[in-house]
Amino acid sequence: MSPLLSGAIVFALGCYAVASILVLVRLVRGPRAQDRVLALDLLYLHGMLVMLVLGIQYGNDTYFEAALLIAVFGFVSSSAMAKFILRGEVIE
Amino acid sequence: MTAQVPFWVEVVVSVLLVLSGIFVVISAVGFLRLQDFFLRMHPPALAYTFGSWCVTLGAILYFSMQEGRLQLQPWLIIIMLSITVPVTTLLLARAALFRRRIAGATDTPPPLRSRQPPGMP
Amino acid sequence: MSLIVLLLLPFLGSLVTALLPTRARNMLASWAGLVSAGAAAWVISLFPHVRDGGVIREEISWIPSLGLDLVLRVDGFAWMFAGLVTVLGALVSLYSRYYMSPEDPVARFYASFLAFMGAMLGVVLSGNLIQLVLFWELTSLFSFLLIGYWYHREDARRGARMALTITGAGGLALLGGVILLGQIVGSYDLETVLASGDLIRTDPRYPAALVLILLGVFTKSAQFPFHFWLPRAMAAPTPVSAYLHSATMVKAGVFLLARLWPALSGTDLWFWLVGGVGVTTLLIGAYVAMFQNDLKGLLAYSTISHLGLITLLFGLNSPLAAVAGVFHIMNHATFKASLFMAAGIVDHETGTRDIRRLNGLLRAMPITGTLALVASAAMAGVPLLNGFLSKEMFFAETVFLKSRPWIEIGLPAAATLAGIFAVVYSLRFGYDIFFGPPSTDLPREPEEPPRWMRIPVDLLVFACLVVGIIPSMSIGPFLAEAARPVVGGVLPAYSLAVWHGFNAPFIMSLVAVAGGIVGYLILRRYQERGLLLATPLVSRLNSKRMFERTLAWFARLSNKTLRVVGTDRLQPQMFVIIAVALLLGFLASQTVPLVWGDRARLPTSPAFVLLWVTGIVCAIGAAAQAKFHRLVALTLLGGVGLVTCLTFIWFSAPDLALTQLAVEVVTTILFLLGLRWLPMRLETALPRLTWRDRGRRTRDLLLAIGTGSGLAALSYAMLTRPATQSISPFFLSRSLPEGGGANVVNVILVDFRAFDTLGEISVLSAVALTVFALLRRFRPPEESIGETSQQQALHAETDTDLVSPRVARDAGRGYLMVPMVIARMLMPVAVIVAVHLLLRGHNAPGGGFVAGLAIAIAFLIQYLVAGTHWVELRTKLRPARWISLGLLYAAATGLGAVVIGYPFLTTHTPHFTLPLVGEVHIPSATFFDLGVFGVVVGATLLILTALAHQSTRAHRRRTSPPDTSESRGAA
Amino acid sequence: MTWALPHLLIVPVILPLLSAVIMLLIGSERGRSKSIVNVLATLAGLLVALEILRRVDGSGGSGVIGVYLAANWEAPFGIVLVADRLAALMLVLTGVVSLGAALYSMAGWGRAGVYFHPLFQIQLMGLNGAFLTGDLFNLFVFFEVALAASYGLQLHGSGPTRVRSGLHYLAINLLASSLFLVGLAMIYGVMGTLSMADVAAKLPHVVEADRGLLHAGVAILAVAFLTKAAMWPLNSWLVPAYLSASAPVAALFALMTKLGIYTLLRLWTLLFSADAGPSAHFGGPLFLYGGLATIGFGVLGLMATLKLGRIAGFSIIVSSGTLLAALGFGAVSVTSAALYYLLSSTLAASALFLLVELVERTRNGEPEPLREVDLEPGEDTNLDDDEAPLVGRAIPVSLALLGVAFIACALLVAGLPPLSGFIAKFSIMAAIVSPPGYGAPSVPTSIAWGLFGLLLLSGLVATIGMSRAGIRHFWTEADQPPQIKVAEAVPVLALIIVCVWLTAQAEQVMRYTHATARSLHAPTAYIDAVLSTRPIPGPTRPNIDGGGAP
Amino acid sequence: MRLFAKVLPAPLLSAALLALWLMLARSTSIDQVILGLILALGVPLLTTSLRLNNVRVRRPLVVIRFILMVGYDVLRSNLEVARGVLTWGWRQPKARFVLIPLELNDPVGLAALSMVTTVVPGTVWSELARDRSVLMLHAWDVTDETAFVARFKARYEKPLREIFE
Amino acid sequence: MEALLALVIGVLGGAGVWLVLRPRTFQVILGLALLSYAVNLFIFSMGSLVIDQPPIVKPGVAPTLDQYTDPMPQALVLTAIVIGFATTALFLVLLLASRGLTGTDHVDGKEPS
Ligand code: NA
Ligand code: NA
Repeated sequence: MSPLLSGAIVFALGCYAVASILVLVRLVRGPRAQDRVLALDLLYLHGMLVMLVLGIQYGNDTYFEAALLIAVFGFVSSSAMAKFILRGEVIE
Repeated sequence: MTAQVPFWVEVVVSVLLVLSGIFVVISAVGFLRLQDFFLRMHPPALAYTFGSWCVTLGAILYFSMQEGRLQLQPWLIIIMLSITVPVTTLLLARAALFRRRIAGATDTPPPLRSRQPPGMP
Repeated sequence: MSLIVLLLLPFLGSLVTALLPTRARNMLASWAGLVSAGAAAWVISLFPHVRDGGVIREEISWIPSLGLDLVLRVDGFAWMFAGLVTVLGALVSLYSRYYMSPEDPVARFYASFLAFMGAMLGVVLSGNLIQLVLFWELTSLFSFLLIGYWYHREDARRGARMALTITGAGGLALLGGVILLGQIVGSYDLETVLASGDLIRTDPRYPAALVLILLGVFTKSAQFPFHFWLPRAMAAPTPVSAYLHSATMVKAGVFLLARLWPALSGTDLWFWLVGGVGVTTLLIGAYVAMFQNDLKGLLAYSTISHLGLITLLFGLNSPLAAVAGVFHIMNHATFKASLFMAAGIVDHETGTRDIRRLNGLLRAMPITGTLALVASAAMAGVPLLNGFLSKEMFFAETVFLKSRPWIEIGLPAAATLAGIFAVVYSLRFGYDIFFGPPSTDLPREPEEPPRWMRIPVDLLVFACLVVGIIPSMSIGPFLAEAARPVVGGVLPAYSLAVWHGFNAPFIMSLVAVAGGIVGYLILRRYQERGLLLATPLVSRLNSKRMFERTLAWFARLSNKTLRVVGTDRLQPQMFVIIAVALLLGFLASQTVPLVWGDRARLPTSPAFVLLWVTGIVCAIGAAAQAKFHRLVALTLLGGVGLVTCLTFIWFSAPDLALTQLAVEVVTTILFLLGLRWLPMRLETALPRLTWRDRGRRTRDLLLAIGTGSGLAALSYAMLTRPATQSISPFFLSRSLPEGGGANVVNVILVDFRAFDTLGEISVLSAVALTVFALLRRFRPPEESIGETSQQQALHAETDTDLVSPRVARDAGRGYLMVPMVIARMLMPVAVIVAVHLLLRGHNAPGGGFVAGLAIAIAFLIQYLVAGTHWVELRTKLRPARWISLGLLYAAATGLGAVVIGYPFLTTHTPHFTLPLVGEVHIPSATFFDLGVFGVVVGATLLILTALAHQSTRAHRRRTSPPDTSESRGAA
Repeated sequence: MTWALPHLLIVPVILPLLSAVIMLLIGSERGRSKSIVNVLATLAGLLVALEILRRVDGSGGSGVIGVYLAANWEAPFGIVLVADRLAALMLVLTGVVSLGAALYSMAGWGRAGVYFHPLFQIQLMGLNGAFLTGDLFNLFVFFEVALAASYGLQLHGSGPTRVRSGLHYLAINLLASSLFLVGLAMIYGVMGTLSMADVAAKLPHVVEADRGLLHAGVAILAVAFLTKAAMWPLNSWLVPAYLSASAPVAALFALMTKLGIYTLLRLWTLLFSADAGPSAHFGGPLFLYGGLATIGFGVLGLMATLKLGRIAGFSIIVSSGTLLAALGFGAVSVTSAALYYLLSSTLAASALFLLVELVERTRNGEPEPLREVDLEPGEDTNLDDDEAPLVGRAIPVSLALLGVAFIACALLVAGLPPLSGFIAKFSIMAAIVSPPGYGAPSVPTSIAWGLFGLLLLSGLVATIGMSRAGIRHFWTEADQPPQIKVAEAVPVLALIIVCVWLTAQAEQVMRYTHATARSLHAPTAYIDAVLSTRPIPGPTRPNIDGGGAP
Repeated sequence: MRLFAKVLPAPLLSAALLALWLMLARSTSIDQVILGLILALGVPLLTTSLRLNNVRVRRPLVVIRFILMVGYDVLRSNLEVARGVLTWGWRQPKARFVLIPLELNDPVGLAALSMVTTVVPGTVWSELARDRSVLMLHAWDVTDETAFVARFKARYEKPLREIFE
Repeated sequence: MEALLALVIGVLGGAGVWLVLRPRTFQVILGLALLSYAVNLFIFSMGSLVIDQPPIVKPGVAPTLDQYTDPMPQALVLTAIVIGFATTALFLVLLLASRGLTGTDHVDGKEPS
């Protein structure tokens, strides 16, 4: 792997981490529950991106399983939270 | 099995990764600094779309070249993401509207009415 | 086998009695009498064998390794005691027949009585000290039942309990002492112990052993300061008193004193302890007895006094005194039993035992009166009666004792004083109730008792006379045989003559009688003036009351202490557990100084650091928000979970990452389902922090920081130390060739350590079943029973899109329409993904757990968007069935190996050749994983849907107004 | 070593699991058939346990150690089940107690909530598995199995009291489980293995720098076990949890503290025997002092309460303390006596828990006294009071039977003669004061005397407590005889009869416990048996090499 | 034909699932294809009650064109919103709620529309009237509301109606 | 990296302990959850930190701990995660039941006096 690609990988990972910190600020600050839920959803997305990039970095496709799992099921917790905010009840 | 990837591929993948990183940071910046919740709902889409598409594309390219045949599995990720993401955003937007209305916020439009009286065909 | 049968006879009799009709008193009394008389005859017939120091010994092996075998041993002394126990038992059986009321269901009485007799026989026949303790405690137990026979009476209950407590405690002390004795001697066998007197007395453990044994003796024989239970035990029916408190139970103490006399006596400690306690008891008992107004109370204190006398005799370290002690044991049993029976007759005939109310009874019951007078004279030590003889021997011993001067003077003086007291209380018993003008206000008109009721008294008083008049002809040989073993086989010279000349003891007797009469007259004078009605000097010192108080005080103190050293609150318990773990962990880690290892560190990745900054902030935020902002805390917890998951994947643990992710999702839904039923906590509704709260928080914070630091230090030490040894290379090398899978983690789970996994799915099942069971009885908090505030806010709007799937017929309307389309689109996809994870698990990340969770999540999404009603209308999930089939499947896979002769859960990888496909390997571990999958699906769904059902249940419970708009809209 | 039935060792684990599954499949109704299945499965379990015991004891002497390689992987790599005398003894004890509880629950006890019987069987599975396993993590798993089922059983029937104490019970056990995992992880980290025998074999050769870490791990692990074994001050949870549980469950729970004791006994004798080099007898003083403190705590509890259920709970604490202290001596004679004591006290506590329910039924509707402690009596009642007639009361047969059973339990719990409780206490006391060189402990005499005294004291206090409670429950105005079903009376009596048997056969039992103790304190045979057992060659494992640690 | 409908109730779905399986398996070997076929046939049958039924997709050409168009829109809007975020200090977009009257009534079509609005930055699906007659969007930058509505309907609603109705 | 992970374990454990000692049931359950994260990471950390060497055996790679991370702690953590999930669920339901039956969310089922 060329230094270019490894540099790009480090850059991308760094970006995701920085973005996560920014999102974390929102997660902690709120102000409302919907902000926090959205922030959590974004964190999950960042996590998924990290996994994908790691997959490229190590040329190992096992990382994709986890990323896929986030893509398919990651929305469930934030959706449930959103529904909870909206209805006060997750399963009616 | 793992062949050396041509340099041009690495360049393309690198560009995609950098772009993804930049867009993700922009989306996070927007999400953090915008004032209103509905405004804040827009920037995350950058990460959901461009941010993840770039990486996925990079991965497809990289692995396909590496293994010498089309590797579409990463593609599944963006398909699944596009299918599932609306659920959260839709519910969140609805919840935000609801809570604002309950709180009596003035900048929030009133609930939508059906055109026909409810229940009529 | 004769002795064992003799010993068992009363117990068997007791058993039979318990089975007899409860009110058949003639049958019961005859049976008890027959048993005890039979036993008595048996015992008496053994006399030839014990004559001239003969010993009968029988052994039954029981626990030889502990030195505890059943040894029945009859020598002269034991024979004498066994005779007392059985003969008096027979007499009391007869007496009880008439004493107990016809309405009394006496089966219980006779059963306890016979059992007690058996226990007492066991004590006296024991040839093994532990066995002796065993029967000793049994006498405590059965006496408890006898004293508490009339348990409807408060005094009986308390008296019984006190007796049990004191004598039981003494028995435990005795056990301790006997064990020590056994350790000193190397055996518990009585003969060995008796032969090892010198060894024992020189052993450093002798004082401890002696004190413990004496505690047993003194409590049982009601010696000061443990005497107080005896008067209290007078709440027992009088036959019981006549038996227990004259001849048997209380005599067990002095029996032991005599029994161990050769082994333990002869030291100063013995003299001071036994003699001191004896003389104190002698005086106090006699003194208090003088002032008793209750007939039985008087007899009780006089018994205490006489027991003190016997104890004193054994304490004098003189063989002659010991012989006198043995003699007085016999004499006291005779006259005291008859006195108790007489008192019982009086009570029975008059309805009262109050000496002050009873007067001139001799006229109404001349024969009983005469008998009682003779017996009380024996008690007072009047010549020509048996009591005189032993008392004379006692006086002689006090006089001839060689000791310090003050003792040589003091002891005879004390003895004489006690003699005076004895005369006084004997006069109170005899003269006070039988002479003077007859009482007129008695509850019943007195008359002579039934003839058979009096017979036991007749016999006993006759014995007093015979022994008193012709001692050497009547009791002489028996006394000799009884006393011989006590003094170690060689009897001292003594003479049983009535008249020994005008010597010091006789003068003391005269002084006692004269002084007693004078004392009695003075006391009578005072009492007629209404003075000295209660015991002077010591009436304030009510030891039985003190006992009760002490017990209550102890109970209260224990309760208070318990509240300090224990708690029923959770927080201190958690604190203590963590603190102890921290402390012990710290101490143990200091065995050698904790140092960091020198393994090459991984270079730090900035991105990873930043990710964990996120994680740490989330964790601390969650900790801070958990009290008032639960949803916020939950969101933050989700952040921690995500970062944990990323850590797993970062450090080469894809399986963990997958499982953690799936668990995160399910846990979040679970928490949200729970939050529905947790009413809001309002931050303002709480009082301000007190200093105590602050202190507690500081303390908790310190512990938290300490624990965190400890964990961090330990993990850092572990992370940096070079790995020296591990079994893991085995797994890596065998996984593929022998386990049939490339994913080592999965092969460990389903093959190498499949047994763990089987246990784990059992845990999951058990928890799911528990949750389900608990929720069946769930009662939501008042505040949460109604609709949520969000739902209530909607009632004004009829045209809202926020329809509840609970009431909507078509869930695909309103705001959930799009989510539902997506959810339903996802369903088959989820199934495919799950199958993929399951099948690939053996070779790549995945496996039954995560696959099961994926399916469960897919179902949960359906519940989420469409509501319980809609989903369950369309599918029958039956999670419990999933669980049971999953377990069955996993177990059956394991048993499959057993069928073909391999250990449980051995995996096989059959190879098939299929057309088109070619060779196929299917490790049986995959089937096991399928079982895991089933359990995970079932358990997850059972837990979450059971919780979700609470909503529908709550709504069903209250009659909700029908949603008219919706019903129209769906038409 | 010949095992006619090669799979016998797995049966105590699999049989309950399959029975649970069958009961789950039977469905939610048909409580009767489920309780019959429950009893039959438990009975079968007992028979199997007895058979294992018979085989393990073998021809006497050194005994036979049965080793079963679950999944056919040899130690230290796979999980082995090991049946030595101790494990067999615990299996039999579990079988007896659980059979009692199962019989008792036939009287409709399963109806108070759902899934009683399956959870009961899963609890048995957990207990049996924990007694049999030779692997540390597997031990954790079976602890969790037993605990998971115990949560359900403890909460069986629900209600505020159960839920409140259940919450505490759960929270504390979750915490303890966390400690368990931390300790376990450290042991694995240092030793690189989880097989107990392998750990024991490698322990003397641990790198010196790692010994501190290992000890820290073991200490943390010990806290988890000590919490479960109810050592003071980690035991406040016990009485409320057991008190609130339904009778058969409480009876079964009498085994749960013994599981903690068993684990300590097993691990400490195995790992920290005299051969363990610098780690020999590690932690012994902790058990000694902790045990003494625990007995003291139990004594306080016995003294402070009138409530029979609490008495039963505190008697369990006393027995835990006694066992812990005995464990601390680390001597064959003491351990042997302690094992006998363990049998007797567990059976007694179970019988008592079963009995408590029946006895308290006689006081139906009567309010509890305001104060827990008994107060002093009023002014001396005149002995000659005419109001209370001098005529005894007839005791109904059922009450009389309960009374006899109660007395037996009281004797057992207090260690009074003539039942096994006495023998047990006597043998412990005799062992701890036995002169040095007589198989004697190397414990300071003051401690031995302290234990000696505490044992006597605890007996006294138990006598006081039991008599107080007995008087309160039996010597009282019984309006009507208690309604007792045969299914409830039989197990109580049966457990007592087992104690009577223990008394009569004490020599035989003690021969067994002595052999057990001797092999526990010389663990080489155990280690060798585990590490030398080879798997059965099969298609995937054609050639089994010499094995052993890499 | 009825048998065909029974065995293969949702051919489109089955095809998609087969594709999904092969992508997940990263293999087109014969055994994976067979397994994929079994699953693709079996899973729709298994999940009948909980999956979408009666989805009909017409005019595949429109579908492809629509996807490409959306893709283009996504890229364009990404840049637009990114610029908006970065230049927030100087120029703030005119964000507002927009009401869009809808003719599209098919649930799947509406779901597709919601996906489009989500993936295209600058539009947030906020509320749909209960009778699906009006949709409220939150739009990132709208200067001319009528034009925005017209463009939205033309670009997204119309093709979707063609595909799903 | 090692120091970071140790720090993380410490912080999670500390936060968990803090919460576990709090009086409200919800705090306790969150505490137990945090504690189980900490414990899982702790177990995980016994196997040393290795990047890109998941224990999935590849042909031609020596099956040693130099080439693969230690699979054993992972297997243990996996079991611990599942058991942790189950017990968390139980605790949650129990705290709900307690809240319903006692009317308070205090861990002792009654407000402190
Ligand atoms: Na008088
Ligand atoms: Na959008």
